[in-house]
Amino acid sequence: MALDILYFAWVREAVGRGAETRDPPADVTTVAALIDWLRRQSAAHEAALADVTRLRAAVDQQFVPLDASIIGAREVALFPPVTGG
Amino acid sequence: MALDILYFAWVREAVGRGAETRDPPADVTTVAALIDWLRRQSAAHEAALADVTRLRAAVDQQFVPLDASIIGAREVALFPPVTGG
Amino acid sequence: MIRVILPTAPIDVAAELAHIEGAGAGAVASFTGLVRADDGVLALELEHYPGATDAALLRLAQTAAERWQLIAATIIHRVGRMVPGDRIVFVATAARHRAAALDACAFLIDRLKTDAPFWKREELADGARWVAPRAADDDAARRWE
Amino acid sequence: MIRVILPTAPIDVAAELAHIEGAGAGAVASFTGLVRADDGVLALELEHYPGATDAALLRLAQTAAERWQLIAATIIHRVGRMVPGDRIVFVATAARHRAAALDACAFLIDRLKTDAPFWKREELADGARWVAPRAADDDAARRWE
Repeated sequence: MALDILYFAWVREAVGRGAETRDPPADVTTVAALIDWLRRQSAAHEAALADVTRLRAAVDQQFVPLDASIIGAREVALFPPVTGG
Repeated sequence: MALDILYFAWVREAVGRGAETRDPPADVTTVAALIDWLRRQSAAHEAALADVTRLRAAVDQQFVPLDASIIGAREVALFPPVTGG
Repeated sequence: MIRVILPTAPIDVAAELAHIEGAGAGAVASFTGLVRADDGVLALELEHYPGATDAALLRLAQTAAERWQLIAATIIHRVGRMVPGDRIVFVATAARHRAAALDACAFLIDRLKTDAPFWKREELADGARWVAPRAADDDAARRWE
Repeated sequence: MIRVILPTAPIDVAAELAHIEGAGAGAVASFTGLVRADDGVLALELEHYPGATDAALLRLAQTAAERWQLIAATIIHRVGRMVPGDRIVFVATAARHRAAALDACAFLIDRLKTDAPFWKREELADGARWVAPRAADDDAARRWE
């Protein structure tokens, strides 16, 4: 099923785009599995998503841990730890 | 020796003036003794200064406890607990 | 009265303070974060997650409003490009008494550092870099738990 | 940069914030105390001890500046007659980081309640009364010892 994937900050720069729509296989059911799958899509993805300890995620705009489910999700965002304020 | 005595807030209202110059006897050496002596100067003083637990003091513009010395002081202020800010 | 804005234009603190003072509270606390002029930073770029940011700030303001019984709360976080001296963030709280206003203000700015999807990129003389999160920010945010 | 003023005219918080933001700090915290409109108070009269008040506020600001390494501190306490909605007191602190600015701001307003010679007199529909000190204010001031 089509999934909107968003990237922010240096993750966006490394992937080379801010958003893409992908259709991962049915066995990709968590954020962590999605990251693994995305890394195999291009060298830029591989470089951007290599170190999962530097990544945070949101599913349908809610912050979640990387083992969270993406089943039924419409939007997944991947980004570095936040640094606002 | 002439001493400027200042009153603030309801103490000022009860004494009936904001300032006066007095020459207390030499054996009046503390704020507490000064209060005792002032109470004998008029009915208004007696009423204003009757309850020492409601009084605070400053000697030469420094907050002090009532047992503080007034020897050599030029200015003593008597007032209720402060309520600023 | 909760007010959350993500402007690209400069933050008008005078107007914002007048607005929150108008809520009739006895105590208003505020915090303003500015781009520091003394770090060799030429410019600061604030990236955020549109939609998710607004929701996160609104949730934060509502949490503070309930916890401290605020009369009003304002969170304004600028996004886009800024230069030293510019205001990045402005938080204000209004309550009957000062302790509630002050604590809620500190809570909001601490949590904003960790709970809202903002990323800072600094432009320096020798290039640009993404600002790394500070462990102290996580500690500050956790003290409200 | 320490700034202490005891005006009889309204406090211009916009000008004061602009002034302290100009010190080049990364963090500015402020607190404004207002005459509450909801207590049946028609007017508030602020009496003070001229000379001693200025010295007490200056001492307070210097203590905070040293303890939190402030870049700037402002204390403005209005004196004389005010009406509901008017600002009674404005405190602002500027520091490199937010914790110092926020803590110093809370310290200043807590201590100002107990360490400076101000007395409030409220005018109500049924007459005027001198405001009694609150035990909570003493407790708040003591937490900084």
